[in-house]
Amino acid sequence: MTNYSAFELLRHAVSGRPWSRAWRNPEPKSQYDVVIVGGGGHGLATAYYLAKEFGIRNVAVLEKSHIGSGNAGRNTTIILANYLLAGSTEFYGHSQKLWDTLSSELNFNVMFSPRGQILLLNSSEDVDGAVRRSNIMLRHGIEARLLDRAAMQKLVPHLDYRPTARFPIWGGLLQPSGGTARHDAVVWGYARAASQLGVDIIQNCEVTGFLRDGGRITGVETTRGRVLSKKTAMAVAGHTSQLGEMAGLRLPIESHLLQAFVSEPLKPLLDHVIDFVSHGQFYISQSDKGGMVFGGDLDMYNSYAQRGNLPAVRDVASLAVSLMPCLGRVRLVRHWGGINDMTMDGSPIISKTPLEGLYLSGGWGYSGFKATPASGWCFSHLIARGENDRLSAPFSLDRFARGATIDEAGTGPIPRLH
Amino acid sequence: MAKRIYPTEGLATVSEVTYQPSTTVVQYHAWPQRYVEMAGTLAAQYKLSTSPTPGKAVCGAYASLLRVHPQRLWLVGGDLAPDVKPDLPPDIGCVQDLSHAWHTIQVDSSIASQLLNQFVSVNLVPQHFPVDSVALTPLHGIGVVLWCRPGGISVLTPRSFAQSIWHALVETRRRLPSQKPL
Amino acid sequence: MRISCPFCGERDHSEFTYGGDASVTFPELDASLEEWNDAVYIRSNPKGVLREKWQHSGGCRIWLVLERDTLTHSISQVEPVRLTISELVK
Amino acid sequence: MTAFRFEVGGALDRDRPVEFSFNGRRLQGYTGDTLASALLANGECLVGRSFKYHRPRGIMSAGLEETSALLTVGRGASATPNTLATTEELCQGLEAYSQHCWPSLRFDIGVLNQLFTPFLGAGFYYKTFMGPGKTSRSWMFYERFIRRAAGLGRASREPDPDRYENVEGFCDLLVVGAGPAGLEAARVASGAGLNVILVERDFQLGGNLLQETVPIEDVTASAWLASRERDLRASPNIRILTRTTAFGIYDHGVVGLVERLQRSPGELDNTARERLWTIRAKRVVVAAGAIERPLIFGNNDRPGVMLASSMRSYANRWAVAAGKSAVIVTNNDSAYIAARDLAKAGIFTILVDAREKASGSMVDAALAADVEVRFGRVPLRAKGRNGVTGLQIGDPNGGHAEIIRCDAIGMSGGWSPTQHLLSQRGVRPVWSDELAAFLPGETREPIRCVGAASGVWGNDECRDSGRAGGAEAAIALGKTIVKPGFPPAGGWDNPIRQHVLNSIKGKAFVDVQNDVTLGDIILSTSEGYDAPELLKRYTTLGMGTDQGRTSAVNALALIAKMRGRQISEVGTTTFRPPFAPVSIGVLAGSDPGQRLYPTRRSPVHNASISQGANMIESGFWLRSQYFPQGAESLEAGYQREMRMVRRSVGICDVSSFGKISVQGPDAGEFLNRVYVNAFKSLPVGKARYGVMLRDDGLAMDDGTCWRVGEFDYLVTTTTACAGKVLSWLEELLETRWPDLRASATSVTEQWAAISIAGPRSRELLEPIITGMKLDNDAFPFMGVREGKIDGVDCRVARISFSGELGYEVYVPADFGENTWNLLLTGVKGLGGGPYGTETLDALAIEKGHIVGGELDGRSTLDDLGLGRMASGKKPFVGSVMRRRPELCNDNRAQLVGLVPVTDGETFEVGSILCQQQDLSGHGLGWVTSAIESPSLGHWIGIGMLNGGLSKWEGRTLLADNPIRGVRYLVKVVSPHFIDPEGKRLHG
Repeated sequence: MTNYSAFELLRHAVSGRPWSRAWRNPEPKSQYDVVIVGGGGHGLATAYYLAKEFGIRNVAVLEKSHIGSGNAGRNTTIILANYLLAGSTEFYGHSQKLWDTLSSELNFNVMFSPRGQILLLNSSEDVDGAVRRSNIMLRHGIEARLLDRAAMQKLVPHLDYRPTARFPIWGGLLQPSGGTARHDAVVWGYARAASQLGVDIIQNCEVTGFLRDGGRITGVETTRGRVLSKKTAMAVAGHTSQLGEMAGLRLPIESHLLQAFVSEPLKPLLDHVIDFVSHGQFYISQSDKGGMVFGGDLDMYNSYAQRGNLPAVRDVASLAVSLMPCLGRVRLVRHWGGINDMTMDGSPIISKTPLEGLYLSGGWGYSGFKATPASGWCFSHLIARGENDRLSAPFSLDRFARGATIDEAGTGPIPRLH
Repeated sequence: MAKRIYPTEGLATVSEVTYQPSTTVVQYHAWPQRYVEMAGTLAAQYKLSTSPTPGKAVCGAYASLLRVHPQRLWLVGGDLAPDVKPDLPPDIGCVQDLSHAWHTIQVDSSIASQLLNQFVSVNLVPQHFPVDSVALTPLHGIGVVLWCRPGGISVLTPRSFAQSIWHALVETRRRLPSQKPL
Repeated sequence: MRISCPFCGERDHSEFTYGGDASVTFPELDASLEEWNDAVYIRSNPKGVLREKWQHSGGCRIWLVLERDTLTHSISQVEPVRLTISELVK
Repeated sequence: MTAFRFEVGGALDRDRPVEFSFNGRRLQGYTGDTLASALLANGECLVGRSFKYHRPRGIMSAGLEETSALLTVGRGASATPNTLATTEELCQGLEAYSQHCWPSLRFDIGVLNQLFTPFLGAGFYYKTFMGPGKTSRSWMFYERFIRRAAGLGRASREPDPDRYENVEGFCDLLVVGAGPAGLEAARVASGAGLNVILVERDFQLGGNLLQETVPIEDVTASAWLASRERDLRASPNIRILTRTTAFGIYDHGVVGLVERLQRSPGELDNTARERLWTIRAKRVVVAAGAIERPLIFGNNDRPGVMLASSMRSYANRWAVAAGKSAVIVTNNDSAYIAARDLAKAGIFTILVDAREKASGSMVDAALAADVEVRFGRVPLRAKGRNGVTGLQIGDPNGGHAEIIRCDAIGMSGGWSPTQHLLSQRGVRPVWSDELAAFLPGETREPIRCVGAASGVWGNDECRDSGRAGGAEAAIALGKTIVKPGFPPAGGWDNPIRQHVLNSIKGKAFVDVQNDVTLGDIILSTSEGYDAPELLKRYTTLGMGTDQGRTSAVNALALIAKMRGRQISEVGTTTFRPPFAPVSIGVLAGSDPGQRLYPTRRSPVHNASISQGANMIESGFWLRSQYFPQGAESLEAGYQREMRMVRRSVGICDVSSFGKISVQGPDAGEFLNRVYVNAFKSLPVGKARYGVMLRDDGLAMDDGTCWRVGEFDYLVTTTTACAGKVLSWLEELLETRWPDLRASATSVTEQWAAISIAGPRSRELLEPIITGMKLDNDAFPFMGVREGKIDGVDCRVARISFSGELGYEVYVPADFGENTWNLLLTGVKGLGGGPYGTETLDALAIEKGHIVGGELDGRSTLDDLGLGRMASGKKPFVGSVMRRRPELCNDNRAQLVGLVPVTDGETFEVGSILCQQQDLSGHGLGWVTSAIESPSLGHWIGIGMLNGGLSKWEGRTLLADNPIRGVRYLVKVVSPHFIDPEGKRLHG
């Protein structure tokens, strides 16, 4: 695998030599130390850190379609670490740090752009909440600045500051290190780096069942034959319940439909990521190619359809225009849906399972993309050592029975409300 | 005696959008097994030919019965005779006065379906929503009761939302000429 | 999506509020912690036909139970949850 | 090379010229022109610059599939970037500007990019821009330039001045597309009695009939069209919508349409710009035609290179010649019709057919029109830069190369049926080798593709197909009608020849808008990005405004060839809504803020405003925050109002609190199960403070519950949770305990509610209320009585969250204003006055009540200091789950009072409570409420603290507020700051 750099680009351009494959495309072996089910960002990151940090290289990532075909390629690419509760703050704070050096770590430009993420504040209660949230962030080494209305008007002049605005802007909580990245590049970057370290990435290989020896999982049945493994890891996001069912797992997860939208490509219009959570939800940023990428609430019912319905489209458009009136004439070019695996408290699960040798990473809700590096980091530690590290310990599967739920939204055991 | 002040008093309007002060809205709720019995007694008590089926209203001399829920009937109309205190035996059901909670905005039949179908996703054209039809559906996300009357469609709206809905209907009516009728 | 409320007729799904998996039976208030933990937290979350609850919160406000395919969104067998009012909706 | 207008012909109204401007130059077109046809008529062939290489670009098509002619129309706040010139109807005073070029269209500095072409292959940016250094700082430097270079048009930052409308529509059959197939489907279906809506994107009906020169059913195409339009417009049950695009089909026949409203310049501000139709259709017929595919050859993106059928449209419909001499290159029969029409219009036309031979009526028609036909030849490279000067052709292996001089090139690489709307429903299209096209797949959805959208090419067959589609819909909806058969797909005399590309010279474009070349696709597949979805994302093919309309099939053919597989095995990228770009404004509709969250007003709203209240919004209610005197600040205001209440008496509008009437014989049992404390035993005429838990045992909401009759309770909730609690009670009654005879009805709107607090409350009410005695024995704390105010029934409860003697007075809502004014005169006479929500909360904080910040959905009863309220005798919702181990851990965050250690200091809500040296991590808790307390003369606060009073009472902690850069020492005290024993309440 040749190194990526401007020099290599020059050499290939001059010599006309073709570039080799970014990741190897081997036939699946019959036996691995670790099999990871799911070739999205989380599965590939886990494989990479297993090989890089723990030297475990006899690893296979099994993907039923092509890598990045699930939620990894369907999200709105936002990265932030303004979580409030113990467990979440530390985990997403660590992920934020990993993002900053990810391109050089993987030798693949994932275009991580810390352009600043702003949480809009639309009432005095919102300001009070932002004081607490920003204090927690600062006390965890995550940069934060509280902007008042005048500072917001200078920073993002084309939000709606008119007296007739439906959601008056009282201020904003700015996380300067928050921003966006190119989601596909994260998948390809981890795949290439993992493949270089010996990890086999097997596409078009769907897992159809688990191999068991009493209470122990010993491998998987796939559409390309049987694969034995000492340890098996699940990282299939929206399909966590389906895979879990094959192993007889009973999980606190519902898969909901989350739509995302992109506009026609425009010259620079918005330099920050804007988040609005006061009434319903709306988030928007501009991709480097110029499209406005935005999204909102779930479609509020269980679904695997990956295509949304008109009322949710209209609600997101209504919030977009109410908050940033100039978006009225900008045209939507494409809208699609992902399968949002939301747990009963809205926080993820990185955990052993009642079955020996089977490990679960799932329930990522709205936070999957931003968690990719830390998820791979912690899940690889759990698989390699058989124990959660400090960062992922709070996200155990048994937290619900123990009453140690981590409910950022405070809306209780209703997945669609998180 | 204090004077009732209605939520849309003094607001600018257009000819086709008017406020209908209906002074009585009383909800009769029956336990599942006792609904049919209640419906019969109420129809007789208010001298109506029959009690309304789902999505229908039955009009009488001064008061009408609207079917707004499988177990509920709404008595809507003018002033009740002072001695008449709506009540139901507890083993049949319960009564709740909502006369101040629901206020009626009427949209003239000339533009009723064209105007209201900019807000409401129930087909209100006359052949699908004839006189004495009743539909419960959201308008701007608020549950309202639509009731087709000879003069137009009445929109029963919760009191606190009345001014917002009134404003939306009046403003939209002003821009209607740009449209061909449905 | 379009859901046909037995009382009000066919309406957009945005008039309804999702009530979640109807196959979950909530135990008696003083049942065991395990029974309550299962009812509150564990979901089958099928990719296929799911029996689920909706409330017609924007209309007549009754609670419905129906079967919907979570992949194709085809809906069937819509009826009130409270069986005793099944006759009253006709 | 210049395009020009023929003297005569075209579906134009030459008596009504239209003035417009392009890049500031004044030009003229006619009514019936599109912006594109008018530009060509004025010889404007160069209209833009390409996305990456800034190559000169012209007009490539005559419809939605346009990739290059994207212009900004309008100026300032009304500027609309990336407008397709080919679909923009020309109107008086239209201002068009080219995009993405600086300083001008002809002299664009972006051309320099072409010097770096070898570096700018697909995905180059993934391989560089990573250094120097390890962090993202370097990418942030490069990104600024890349973002400025990317994007096409520039959107205005001013608010959109236009308005939009929304209509909810219903019909039996929706027909998409008013070409021959669509018109016939609508005619047959409406004739059979169906209620039909016919939708056409163009501003004229007819589809490809508009450029048809041969007669139809023995009359000219335009005559046939005019008679059909007359019949349809006369039929009562059909509605025709032109300038309307069906952008998406959703579940169960819900279809989204956007109608572009015609506005004369004078009427701009009164009429809406666009209107969204949300149609519920029982069945849909898609008659959206087919899109011609380009061929791939060197410089196939030059201005003057156009789809063959588009060149024909410009000639026949808009009387515009793309050039004086044209070369048509094709691999199928359809291009012969175009060649015939161009030749008959006087353009010297040569047709180059990749196939060895072709015969049949279409070929004969071209030959009869003196078209010179060359067989067995393929295009290798177009010559010329800002326009076309010639075309190099050769045999499929690149031999026999020769250059034909011409100033326009028409290309036809086959046709793709427009069945996006069907495949939006997840119906996989099926590849037909014989037609070299993806045809609509079988489906149970009530959607049928007809005409060219189903791969039927001939005009007559299209009409038959439309009739069959209309009849099928009528029969499916119960009408009796004879159903003609669907004609088979196809209709050419000679098979189409698959695309062969082994001798291309120069830069050949597969996706013209995103500058994706043949080389990019070869590079992408060699690097492993060989699945259609991976190739699309790596090269950005098909991610432009045309969404791969002209590039997707060609790209799939290339992938299949490179992987040695059949196209059908390679699969296809998924078609997503919208079918065509849709403005976000029209989806938002008119007054989007109120549409989503309408404002709610209390019965006392007008009176509050006339009292000069400062109104704020909470839970969409407009509520009076405080009643400023002069320029009084909020802090000074609420402290004055607090002193007033503590000293004499104050009145406050609390109508927005949730009020739910729970009635019936089992109402008591029901409330016993819902509240943590007992309510079945609550005597009539008494109220009790209660807390409801969620299923998981955590606190949901609190409030008082009054028993007003044997079978009649009134449950009150916080403003924020009113809707949630009502739905919760209804869910429990109907889905868990259906046999309970109880009913829940919202009565929030029925009652105006006024809270009265202060030692002189009784003095205020005595002269005003009749029918009840107010002394302590007759009306004790938490009592509920009924009486009259000014002749109006009222309900009074002796409830107080302020710690003072207090009452809540309920009157029917329409009498709210009258009652408020009566109380106002009374209260002013006693040295009191009105107070707002800020004071209401502050009074409760002084008393140690939970106000809002504490009820955050994560706290248990014990956390809130209310553990003793939970009944031990009866189970209630959450009574089991609240026993889970971590919820009973005594180190959880619990309610405490806080006071500054140093006099005169304050601390802010949101400060983190921690040990003095522990300045990182989550600390021990946080401040939830804080005010200046007039009663105590210093700052006080409420907080949630791990371990609570039992662990920290009397001890000093730090209130760390790093976001404000301040830290204060605080002492932990009991939250009941004043009158802990409650003497005033019971006085």
